[in-house]
Amino acid sequence: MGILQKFKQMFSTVPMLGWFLGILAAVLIEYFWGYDYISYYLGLPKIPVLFGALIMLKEPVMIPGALAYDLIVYVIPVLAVAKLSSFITNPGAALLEKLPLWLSAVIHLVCFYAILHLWAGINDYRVLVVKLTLVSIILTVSVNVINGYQGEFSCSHPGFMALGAYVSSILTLVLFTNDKIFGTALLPPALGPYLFPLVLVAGGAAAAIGSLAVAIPSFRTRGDYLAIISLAFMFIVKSAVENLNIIGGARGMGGQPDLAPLPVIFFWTMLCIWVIHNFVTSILGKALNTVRDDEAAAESMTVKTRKTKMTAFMFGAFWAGVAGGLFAHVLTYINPGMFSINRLAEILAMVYFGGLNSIVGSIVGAVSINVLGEALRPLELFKWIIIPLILIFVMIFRPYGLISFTEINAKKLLEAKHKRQQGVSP
Amino acid sequence: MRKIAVLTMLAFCTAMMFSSLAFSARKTIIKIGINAPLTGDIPKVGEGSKYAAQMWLEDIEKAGGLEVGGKKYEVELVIEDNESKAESAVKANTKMITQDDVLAIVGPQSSKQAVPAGEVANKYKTVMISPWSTNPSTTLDRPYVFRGCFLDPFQGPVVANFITEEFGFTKAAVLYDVASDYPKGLAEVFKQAWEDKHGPGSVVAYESFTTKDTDFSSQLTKIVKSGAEVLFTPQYYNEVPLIVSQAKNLGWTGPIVGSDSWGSAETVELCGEDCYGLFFSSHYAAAGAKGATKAFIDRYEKTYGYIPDDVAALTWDALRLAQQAIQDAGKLTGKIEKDREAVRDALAQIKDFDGITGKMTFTEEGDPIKCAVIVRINHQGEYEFYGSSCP
Amino acid sequence: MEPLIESLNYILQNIINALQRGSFYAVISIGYSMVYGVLMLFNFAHGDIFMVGTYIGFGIATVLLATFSGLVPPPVIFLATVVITMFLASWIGVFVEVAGYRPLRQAPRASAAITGLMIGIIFETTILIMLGAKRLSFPPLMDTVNYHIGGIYITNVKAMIIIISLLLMLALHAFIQKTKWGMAMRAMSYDFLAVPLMGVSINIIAPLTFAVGAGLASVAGILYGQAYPILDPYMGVLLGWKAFVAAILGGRGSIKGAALAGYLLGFIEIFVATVFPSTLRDFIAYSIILVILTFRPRGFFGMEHSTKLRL
Amino acid sequence: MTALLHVKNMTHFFGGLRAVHNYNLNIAPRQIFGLIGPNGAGKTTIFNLITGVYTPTEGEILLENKNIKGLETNAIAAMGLGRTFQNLALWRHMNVVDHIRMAHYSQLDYGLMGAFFNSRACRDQENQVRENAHRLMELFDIEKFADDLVTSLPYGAQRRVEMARAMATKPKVLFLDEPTAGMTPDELVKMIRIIRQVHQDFNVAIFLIEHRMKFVMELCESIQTLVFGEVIAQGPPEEIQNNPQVIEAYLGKEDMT
Repeated sequence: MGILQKFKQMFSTVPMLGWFLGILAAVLIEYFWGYDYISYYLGLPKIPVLFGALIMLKEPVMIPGALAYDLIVYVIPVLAVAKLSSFITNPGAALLEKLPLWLSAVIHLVCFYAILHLWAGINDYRVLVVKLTLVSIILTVSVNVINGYQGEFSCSHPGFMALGAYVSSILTLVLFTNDKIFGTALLPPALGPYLFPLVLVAGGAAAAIGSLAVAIPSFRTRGDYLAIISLAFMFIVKSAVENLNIIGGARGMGGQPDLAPLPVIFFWTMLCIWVIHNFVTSILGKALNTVRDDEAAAESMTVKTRKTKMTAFMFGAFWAGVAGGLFAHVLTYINPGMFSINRLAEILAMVYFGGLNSIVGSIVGAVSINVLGEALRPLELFKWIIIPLILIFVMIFRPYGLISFTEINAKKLLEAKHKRQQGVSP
Repeated sequence: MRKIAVLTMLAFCTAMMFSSLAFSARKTIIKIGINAPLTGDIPKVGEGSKYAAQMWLEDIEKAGGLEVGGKKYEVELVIEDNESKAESAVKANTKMITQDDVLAIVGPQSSKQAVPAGEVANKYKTVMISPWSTNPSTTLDRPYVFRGCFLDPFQGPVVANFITEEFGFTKAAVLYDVASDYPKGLAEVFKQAWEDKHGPGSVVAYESFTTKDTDFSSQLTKIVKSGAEVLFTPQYYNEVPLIVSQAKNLGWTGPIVGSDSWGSAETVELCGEDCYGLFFSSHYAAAGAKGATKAFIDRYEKTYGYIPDDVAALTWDALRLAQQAIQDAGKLTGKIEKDREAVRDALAQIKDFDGITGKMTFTEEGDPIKCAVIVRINHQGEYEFYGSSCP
Repeated sequence: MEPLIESLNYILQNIINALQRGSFYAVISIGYSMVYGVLMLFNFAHGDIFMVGTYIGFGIATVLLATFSGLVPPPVIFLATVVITMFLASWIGVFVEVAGYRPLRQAPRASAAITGLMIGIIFETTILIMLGAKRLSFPPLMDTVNYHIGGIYITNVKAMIIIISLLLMLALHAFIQKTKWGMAMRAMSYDFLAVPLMGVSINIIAPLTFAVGAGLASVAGILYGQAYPILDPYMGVLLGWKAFVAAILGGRGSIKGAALAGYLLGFIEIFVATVFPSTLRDFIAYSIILVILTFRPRGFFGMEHSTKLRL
Repeated sequence: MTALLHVKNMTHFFGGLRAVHNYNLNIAPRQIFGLIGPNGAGKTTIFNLITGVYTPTEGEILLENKNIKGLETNAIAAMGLGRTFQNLALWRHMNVVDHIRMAHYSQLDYGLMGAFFNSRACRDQENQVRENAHRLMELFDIEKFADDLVTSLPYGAQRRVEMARAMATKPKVLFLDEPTAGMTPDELVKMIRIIRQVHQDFNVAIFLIEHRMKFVMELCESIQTLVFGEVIAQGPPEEIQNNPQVIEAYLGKEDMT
């Protein structure tokens, strides 16, 4: 405890910018020396892709090597650079503080993306994992709107996702590719990247419209009954898609153009987080909480509960649709089986693991479940014992999830941390 | 602070020391990726692929490595679980190609994973051989993707022809899983082929269910009522016994015919006597096999305790194809991109490859031209060769 | 006259089919419904408890058949299998309650639901690790005899399934109505707090409820093994979700409702596939459920109360 | 007398059961009006009928001469009918300041898009609401709890949060459902003071249900007595206090605090 406390105190003067600089240093070290020198001398076959987790589980003899790699490439540079550079990053952060918050946040995000891009770019497998994780973040945050903020138990998200995925796939296939089923491209494929946002929005809108099938009964139906309505909705969407041979039915639909590179997905993820954050911290969004905690009181306090419920569903479904669209264009293949019970279990796990009523929690949940899922891959079957066990422990010790009822405070996150604050904040 | 520094240094040194044990200079190792469904809906398929691959590796190791261009190389298998999910198969392929630097990939088995995974393999210009995927789009327009089996559009007519010639029936019923890609595709092809032969409406009942269903009584009642003479059901080994016994209990007396998905030893084990005397089309017939095929079957049975499924045999063939292609490539440069391309070219050139599931030559698309076998389940519960049909 | 009789037979045949299918849904969803009624929990592990119960039944049946076959008449073996399996399986239920749900009694219900889901996955994986990927075939506990009565086919197994399910439900009904434990359960489904006042601890009632539910599920598993004799570790997943639908459709804590909804689900599935093209079965079946709930938002026997997730 | 809130011949049935019969009410601006009656007399039902939780079977309800019968509760509330609840109806997972902010819901018009993209209108209005919320919290002496979860507050403070929340909706008539239930004498005195202050500062009429006679007698200008859904007496406190019917039906049975 003592060491931890000391440790924490030591680094309490490092602003976000400092951490970025530290990570940047680590990534640069990996980029330039990772393959040729460090991993070579440590006897590793290659740069360990997910901090060495895969290789450690597969070949225990590599454990020290992989750990040493992590230490040399990540831990030491990050800590050292972050700490040592604080004399320059703190004034830097102070300078940024003078700018409007949004500008400062955008600058930070751009820095963050640049580092992420560099890190992921070392290996395409990393890129794929990062892409799917970002899509999961959108999905998880959007579920949290309904299951966390609004407190329903909705099981329909795979259905919403499927709607978004199929609608956006059909659009891109019709518009930008020469497809067997839909004929030649209607628009020059070069336009694809520019119109892709519209395609995603269309996918989201389709999901939002579909969500009315769940939202409208929700005026009358409460809690548990809504859970089965939404479950029925999911099965209906799946069955409908299976029966539509024009879009491939059970065979699935492939050949989507590769319109979702990392920057695009990153942009949409940040947009999603920003919009949902705005919404849930505004009074209109807080109305969701009032409906959850006491609907009668909400009504008496002038809250339009029907509109609120409808908004929550359509809003959550919209982002699930966007996530579905991105998902389809990352994998460039979808089939109805992807949007079924398994997906539902995965989504629920991410949301409840991360934390209800919290965007930060959802991000944590999505990232941890995705990374765990990948990192434990070498364990094969045992992975499916370890992940559930972790989840059960989290549920027992933190019933609302790891980080619940917490919102992002951008200002506090980005501010400069001067030495004199040390005494004030423990 | 000092304590931490000292600790860090110590940890670092120990790590260096330990890892020197594992240390070996980067030498060229031939890595073959196996993308198999070890968990998920069809773990048995994954197990078969894994076992076949391990047997293959054993052979190579016994020979002291794989000889390419006069030099022996160590061979390593990278077995990845795709959880029977498409996105997992894509991840597994990406990982094997970009992280593990595999030279070629064998798998995934089911089309719903092979189609998206093939896209990845093709993008990274890495040879992928799917042993079991019969969906045409797996290899379509993908020069780097091959398969080890025939396609649905070939198998459907084979079955239709066989039934017509063997029994002389004109009215058929089909029962298939609408949510699963393989049965659905094959059911459609069969229906088409049957109606081409016997005129529209000759498929008198075309019934479906959904994956994981176990009760087919309403569909079978419909089929019995429709007056069909034969029932075609391209289902997997876990559904066939249920379909057969329920059909019998509902008064079905005609023959039931299946497809290559029946070709698991478990079909008959689970089904018992109900299945004796039924026919299905397949890649190979285990009972009465000769030569290399028999050797493979015997060895597999000895090691793992059961007769290999067709998946195992096809995986074996796919691995041997990959091996052949690597050897044909002449020499390995150690530059993985170049070697992959050489392997691809060599694989496309292979003519009349003598596999245990038949002779194979690849078409432009990377599909083998090979014969289908009609198998009869005899009264000892063995899969007996009954006839064959070649394109 | 001929076609009329024929179509009448056709309908009757499908009613029998639906009764068999519905019996499973009913028995399984009753177990689900009991937990739901007493503890207000979604027991998402129930489908997998059913699966484990079936595997236990498989083990017991195999052992008993190997040792006593020929020595004892088949009905005795059958009965012994049922009794032993029920006993063992109910401990699985108790285990799930104690390990997974008890620590979460004060937590939001959704969290408990997730725990259940995870316990289910652990069960599936454990079975897969222990028994391998091989599917198992449930040994027949009696010889199938197929009766052909005026155009209708019915096997003795089918008849037995329908009858035993009904008997089980009646027995359960008596248990709930007549015994002290049953009454405590009923009381608890009215009011969570009333039971401690009656001098019965929730820490006894809750595991008991799980035990009864698991016992029922395991009997359903044995019957299931007779009707659909192929076991795989994931067999409980879909059934579990369908039981979830039936239990809630039936109304909170209503055994009658759950049974009725179970049969209804069986009938919907069978008859939709009979009347419409069977490819559309799920689509139509779930649309019917959606419509039912839109117009009857409290299920069949649901009590007037507004339950929200206790967040 | 021009009534602010006017209820005429309101009757309501629950199933076949008549809960309220021929109920009439006139509340003038700035009037404090009391409703007393034994348990189960239908007092809260009357509140719920007027505030739109239930729609009365018969009768009419006018607020400032506009019909509000049959409107949704939130619309009625937005028109100027604020209320508190008998058993606190606070939002368990929300802190105090958010409670007060939430009650400004109907006064916002920046729209959903404004909320999503944090438009200028949204920021301006939200800031204004925040200011107003702090003013209200100061007034009700709950400023120090601003960032605490309501469930962690002492009981009296929770009551005050509810009052402040109701006031944030800018009501013309404030309905108080047993505002002193479960309070200690200290808190009670504080409550009386707060109600007086609210009455003065906000210019509202107040309609309250109460059990504690002393409290009603002290505050109200006019009182109705309800028994089995029917008004048996109406008038100023002294009159009610001495009405034999009231004494028999109400005071005789319930013990008076």
